[in-house]
Amino acid sequence: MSETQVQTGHPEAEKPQFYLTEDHHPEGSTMLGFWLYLMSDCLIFAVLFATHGVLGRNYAAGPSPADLFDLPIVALNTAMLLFSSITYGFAMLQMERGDKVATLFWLAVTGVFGAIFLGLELYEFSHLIHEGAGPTRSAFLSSFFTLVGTHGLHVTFGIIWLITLMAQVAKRGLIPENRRRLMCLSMFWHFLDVVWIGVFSFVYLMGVLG
Amino acid sequence: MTPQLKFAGRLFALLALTALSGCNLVVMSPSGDIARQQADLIVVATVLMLIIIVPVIFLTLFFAWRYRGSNISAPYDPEWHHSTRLEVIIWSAPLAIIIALGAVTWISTHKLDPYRPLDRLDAQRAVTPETKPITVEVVALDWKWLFFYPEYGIATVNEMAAPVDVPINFKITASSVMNSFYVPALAGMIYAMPGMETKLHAVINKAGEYEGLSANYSGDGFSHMRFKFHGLDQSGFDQWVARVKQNGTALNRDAYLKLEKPSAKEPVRYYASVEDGLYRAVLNMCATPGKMCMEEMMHIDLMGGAGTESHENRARLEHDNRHAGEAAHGTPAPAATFPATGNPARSPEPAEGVNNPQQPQSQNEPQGQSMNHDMHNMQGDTPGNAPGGSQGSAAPAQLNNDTPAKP
Amino acid sequence: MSSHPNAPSHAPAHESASHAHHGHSHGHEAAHGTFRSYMIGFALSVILTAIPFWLVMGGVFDSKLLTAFFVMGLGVVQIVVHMVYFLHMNPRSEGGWTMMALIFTLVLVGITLAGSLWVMHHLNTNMMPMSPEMMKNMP
Amino acid sequence: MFGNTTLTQFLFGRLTFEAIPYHEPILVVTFIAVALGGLALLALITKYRLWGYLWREWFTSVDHKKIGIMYVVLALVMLLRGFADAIMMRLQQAIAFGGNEGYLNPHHYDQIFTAHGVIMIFFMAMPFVTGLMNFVVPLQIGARDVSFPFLNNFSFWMTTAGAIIIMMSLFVGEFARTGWLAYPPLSGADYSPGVGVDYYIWGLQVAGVGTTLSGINLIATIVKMRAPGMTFMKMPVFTWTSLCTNVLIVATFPILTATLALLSLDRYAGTNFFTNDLGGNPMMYVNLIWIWGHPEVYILVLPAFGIFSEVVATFCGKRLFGYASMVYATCVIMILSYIVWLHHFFTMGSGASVNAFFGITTMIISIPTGAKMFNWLFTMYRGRIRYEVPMYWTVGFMVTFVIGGMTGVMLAIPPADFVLHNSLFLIAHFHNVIIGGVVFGLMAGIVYWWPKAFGYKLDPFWGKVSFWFWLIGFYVAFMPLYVLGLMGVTRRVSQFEDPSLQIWFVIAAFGAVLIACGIGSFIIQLVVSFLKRDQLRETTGDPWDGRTLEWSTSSPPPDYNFAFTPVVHDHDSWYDMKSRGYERPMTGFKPIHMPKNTGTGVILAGISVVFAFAMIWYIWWLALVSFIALIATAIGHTFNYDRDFHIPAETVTATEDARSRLLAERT
Repeated sequence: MSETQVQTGHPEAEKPQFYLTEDHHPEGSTMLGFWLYLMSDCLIFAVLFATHGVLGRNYAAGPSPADLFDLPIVALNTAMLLFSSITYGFAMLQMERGDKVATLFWLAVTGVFGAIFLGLELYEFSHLIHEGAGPTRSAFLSSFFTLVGTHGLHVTFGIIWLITLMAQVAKRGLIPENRRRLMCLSMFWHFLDVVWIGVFSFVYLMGVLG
Repeated sequence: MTPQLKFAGRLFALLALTALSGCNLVVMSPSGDIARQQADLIVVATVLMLIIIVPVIFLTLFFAWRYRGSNISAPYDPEWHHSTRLEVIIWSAPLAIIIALGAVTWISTHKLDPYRPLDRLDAQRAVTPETKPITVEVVALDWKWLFFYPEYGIATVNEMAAPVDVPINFKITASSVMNSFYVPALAGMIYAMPGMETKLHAVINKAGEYEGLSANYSGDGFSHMRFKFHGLDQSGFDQWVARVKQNGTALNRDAYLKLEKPSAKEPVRYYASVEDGLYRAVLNMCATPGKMCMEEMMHIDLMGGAGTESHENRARLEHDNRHAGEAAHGTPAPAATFPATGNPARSPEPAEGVNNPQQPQSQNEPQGQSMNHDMHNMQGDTPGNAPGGSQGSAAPAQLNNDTPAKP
Repeated sequence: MSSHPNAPSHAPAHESASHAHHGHSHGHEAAHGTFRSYMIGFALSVILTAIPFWLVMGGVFDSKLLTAFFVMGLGVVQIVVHMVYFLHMNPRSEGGWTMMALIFTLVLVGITLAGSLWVMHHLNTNMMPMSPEMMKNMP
Repeated sequence: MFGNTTLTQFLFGRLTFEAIPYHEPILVVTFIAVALGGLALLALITKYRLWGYLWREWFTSVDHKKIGIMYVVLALVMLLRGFADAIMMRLQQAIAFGGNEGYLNPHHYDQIFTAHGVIMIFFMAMPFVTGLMNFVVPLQIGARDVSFPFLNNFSFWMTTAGAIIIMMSLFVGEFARTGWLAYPPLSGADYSPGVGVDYYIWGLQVAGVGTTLSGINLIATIVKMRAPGMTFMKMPVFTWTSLCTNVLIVATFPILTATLALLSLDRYAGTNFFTNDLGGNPMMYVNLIWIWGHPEVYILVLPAFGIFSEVVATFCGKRLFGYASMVYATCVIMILSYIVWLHHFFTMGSGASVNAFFGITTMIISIPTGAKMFNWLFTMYRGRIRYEVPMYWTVGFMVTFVIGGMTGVMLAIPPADFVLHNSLFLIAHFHNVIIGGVVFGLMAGIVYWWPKAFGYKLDPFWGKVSFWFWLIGFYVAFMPLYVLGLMGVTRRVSQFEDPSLQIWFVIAAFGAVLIACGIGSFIIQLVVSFLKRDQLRETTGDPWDGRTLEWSTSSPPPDYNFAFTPVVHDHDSWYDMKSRGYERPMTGFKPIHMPKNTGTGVILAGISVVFAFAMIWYIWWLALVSFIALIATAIGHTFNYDRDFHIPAETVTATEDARSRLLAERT
C-alpha cells in the first residue's frame, strides 16, 4: 500500500512537528451529525414502507385504498407541504441576509402551512375512522395509519421545534448557534418533504391504482 | 513443534471420541434418508472447513509458543507487516473453501428443499411412479401435536406413525403461535405457523420409535410438546391404523375446539373418524364457528377488498382471543382484576402464552368449560370466563366450508 | 408500451437536467441555495407532483402497470429534485460525507425494501393457504 | 382491597399489589439482597459525602472518559445479573430430568432465558462495547472529546434507564416469556397479556435511543475530530472497527426501534401488523427483527476485533500485519452483514433459492473474517510476544473463535441448519463466538486500557487465573451443548424426559461454575489491584510500550486529553513519535475550550423511566405528564446557550508540570 512508501520516504533524521502549538478547532460536526440522524430516521421510514409494501394489500375482507382514499385532499395536502418547503427556503434566504424579522415571518408562514397539512391529515384520519376504517380494521389500514401517522408525528415535532426556534431567534437574534439550528430544522423539514413524496406516490397513488 | 502437533492431534481424537461414544447422536446417525443426507452434509462441511481451521489453530499455538518473548533465538522483525504473496493466500484460501462450500450449499439446498417431493427412498432406491406416498397433516396446538391421516380418515394426538420406506408428505400448520415440527431421526425441522401451511417431504428407513418435538419456543407448556414417532413396517402400520380406528373417538369441530385449548403433557389420543375438511378449516383459522376462512379473505382481498360496507367481516376475522372480553359483554365484568381496557386477558394472573380458555366459542358452548375436565387446564377459569351467551352449540350447517363463498 | 406516454416523461427529465446545470453554475453559495434555485426546485416539484396525480385521478393510461411505473419513476425524480434544490445535496458538502451517508442509507433502504418484499413474497407464496385457482387469478 | 376501583385503576393502571412477587421466595431473597446491598451502598456514599462528588464529577459529566467508564460499570453490573440467570438455567437443566421438575417452573424459567438474552446482548455487551469505544476512540484520534458531549451523557443515561426498566421487572410484575427477540404472535397482546413484553419493549426502546445517538456521536467524532494528518488509512484499527460498528448501529437500531414500535402498536392500539387477525403477518416481524439482528452481531464483535488488533500489535512489538486488508475486511463485513439476515429463519420455509442465496452470502462473510484471523496470526509471526494478560485473551480468542466460526458456517448451510436450528448446537455456536469473541475481547480491552483509565495496572496473577477459568469454563460449559445439539436437544426447554442427557447438562453446569470462578477472579483482580494500586502504579502513561495516540498522554489522561493537539505522520503514530524522537511540550500552554457538565441527561433519562413505567402499567395520566415533562425539559435545555468554558492556561500548565515531575521521578 501507499503507506509503506510514504513511510520509507521519511528521512529518519529529520524530526517533524508532532503537535500543533496553535489552538486546534476541528470543523463543526453538527450538520453531519444531524444528517446522520436523518439517515437513521430514513431507515425507520424504510421499515414502515416495507411493512406497507408487504401488508398493504391485506384488506382483511374490508375496504381497499380505492374505497377510502380521497385524492383531491391528498393533492391539497401535498400542496401545503410543498408551499411550506419553499417558504422555509425563503426563511433560510432571509437568514443568510441577516434579516431577523423577515426570517421570523417566513418561519411563521411555514408553520401555518405545516399546521394546515396536519389539520387535513387529522380530518382524513377521523373521516376514515368514522367510516369504520380505523387502524385496527385490517393490516393494510394498520400500516397505512402508522406510516402516514409517523410522518404526521414528525411534522408535529417539526412545528414544535419551529416554534421553539422562533422564540430563540426572537430572543437572541440570528446568532451562529441559532443559524445552525435553523439549518438543522431546514434539513429536517425538507427531509419530511422527501418522505412525503414516497408516501403520496407509494401509498396513495399506487394504493388507488390497486 | 512435535509436542504441539501431538497435543492437537490428541485433543482432536479425544473430541471425536467423545462425540462418537456412548451417547445417541441422533442428528448424525438418523434413520430417515433426508436426515441422513443432512448429516452427511454436516460432515462434508466440517471436513472442508477443517482443511483451514486445523492449520490456523495449529499455527496460532505454534506462533504463540515460538515467538514468545523469552525465546531470543526466534527472529524478530518489527517492521515486517506486509507481504503481497501472503495476502493473496490469506484471501484466496478461505475464498476457495467458500466457493466449494457455496456450490455444495446451492445444490444441497435445492435437493433437500423440504417443499420438494422425494425422488429417492435412500441412496439405493429411487421413488418410482408406483410409490404411493402417505400424507400427514400436522397441527401444532398449544402444547400438543395433532396429526391427521386424510387417506385413512383418522387422527391422533401426540403420537405419529408411518410405514417404513414410504414417502411421507407432511402439511404443517399451527393453531395459535409459531412452533417448529422436528423429528431429528427423520428430517430437518420446519416452522408450524397459524394460518399458514409449511410442507415437509421425508421418509423413514428403519423401524423404530423416535422422538418428535417442537423446536420453536411457544409458551408455558413448550417443554413437554413432544410426541413419539413410530416407524413401522407396512403390516405394523396397518395394525396401528386399525388400533386407532378401534380405540378412537370421533374428531368433529366441537371436539377439536376443546382439544385446541391450551394444555400440557397431553396423553396420546386416537380419533377413529375426522370431520370432513377439518384440517382445511384449522389451516384457514375458521374451525371456530362464524369465522371467515383465510382463503376466503385472501380471495376477497385479491379481488380488491369488500368495500366500506363490510363491518361484519371484522369480527369474523379476529382469530386471537383478545376480543373475548367483548364477547362476554353480557356478563358484568369484574373490573377489579381488569384494567382500563376491560380486557380480562391482560390481567397479570394468567400465564403468558396461555391461550385463555375464554375463547370466542365459549359463548356458543355454555357447557364447554365444564366438559373439558379431561384437559389439563393450566390456569383454571378466570372470573371473566363465565359463559355469557346463550346461543347454544353452533349447528354444523353454520360452519364454513373451504370453498370461497364470496366472489 | 405505447408511444405517447413517453412525451410527458421526457420533458421534465430534460428540463430537470438542464436546470440542474443552470442552478449550479449560478449558485454562488451552493450549500444554502439561492432564491432562484429554490424557485426552480419548487416549480419542478409542482410539476412532478401534478403529473402523477393527474395520471391516476384522470385515468390517463389504461394500463395500471404503466401508470404505476410512471408514478414511481416521477416520485424518484422528484426526490432527486428535492435533494438537490432543497437539501442542497452535492458531492462536496461536509467533505462528501453527507453524500456518502446518503448513498449508504439508500443502499440499505433498498436492501430492506427489496429484501423484505422478496423474502415475504416467497414466504407468502409458499405458505399462505391459497388454492391453485386463486394463485392463477392473482393480478 | 380498594374501595373505589375506577379511581384506583385511574391512578395505578393495572398495577396492583399482586404485581409484587412477594410470594416467590427466590425473588424475595434476591430483592432483600439487592435492597440491602443498595442501601449499604447508599449509606456508604452518604457517609463519605460522595453524593456531590458523584453528581458533579460523574453523573453530569460530559467527559467521554468518565462516560466510557460509567458504561463499563453498567455493563459489569448487568453481567452479574445476566450471569446469575445463566447459572439458574444451567442448574435447572442439570436437575430437571425424568419426573423431576427442577426448582423453576416454566413461568420463571421462560422469564430467565428471555432476560438472560436481553440483558447479555443489550445491557452487558452493548454498553461494554460502547464504553470502550467512548473511552478509547477520542484518545486514539487525538481529540479532546466527542463531537456532541452532552448527547454522550444523555445516551449513557438512556442506556442506563433501559437497564433500570429491565431490572424493575424483577421486582414489580414480570419479564417477558417470549425469548429474547419476542416473536409474535406469542409476544402479542393475546398470548402475552401481562406486563412482561411491555417491560421488554420499553426497556429496549429507551436504551435504543441512547444507543442510536451514541452511534451518531461517535461517527461524527471519528469523521470530524481526527488529529491533523490522521487520514483514514492512518487510523488505528480499533478506531476503524469502531467507525464500522457505529455505522452499523446508526443503520440498524432504527430498524429495531420501528419493529418494536409496530409490535407495541399491536399490543397497545390493537393494530394488526403481526397478529393472526385481520391480515396481519407474524413472519414480517421475524423478517424485520433479523434485519436488525444480524448486523447487531457484528456491532458486538467488530470492536472486539479492533481490540485484538491493538493488543496483538502492541504485545508482539510489531506493526499489525496487513493493516489495509484488515480495514477492507472490516468494511466488507459491515456491508455483508446486511444481506444475510434470512439465515436466522431458513426453517420458516422460504424457497430453496432464497435460502441458498442467504446461505451463501453468510458464508462469504467468513472470507474477510478468515483474512483477519490470518492477519493476527502473521502479526505474531516474527514478533516478540510479551505474555501480559491481554495477550492471553487474544490467543485464547484465536483458538476458540475459529471453532465458533466453523460451526457458524455449518449453520449457514440451509439443509444442515434444518437439523441444527434452535438446537443446543446453535446455542453453543453463538456462545462460542460471543464469549470466545466478544467477551474475550472486552476482557482483553479492559485489562489493556485499565492503566490508561486509572493510572495503575491490573494485577496480572488474578488476571491469568480469571483467563484460565474463563477459557476452560467456556469449553466445559459449551462443548457438551454441541454434543447435545447433535443429540437433537433444542433450546429453551425447562424439563427433559431422557435421563441419558443429564450427564451432559451436569458437565455444562460445572462449566458454568468454572466461568463463575472466572468472573469471581476478575472481581478479585479488580479489588486486589485497587488495594495494591501504589505498587501497580504506572506513571509513564505508556505501560505497554503502546503504538497509538492514547498512550502519548498521561494515565489517567487530563480532562482535556492533550495539551496540544497531536499531528500524525504515520499510522501507529505514537510508535512513530517515539521512534523519531518526540519531545513532550513543556511550555506555551493555552487555555483550552471545553464543554460544561450538565444534569439534563440524567433528568431526561429519569423522566423516561417514569414514562416507560407508566406505559407498562397503563397509568395513562402519568404517561402523559411525564411525556410532557420530557418534551418541556428537552426544549428548556435548548434555551441554555451557556454550554462551554475555558480551562485556564495556568491550570493546564500546572497539570502538565505535575506530569513532568512524575516522568522525571521515573528516570
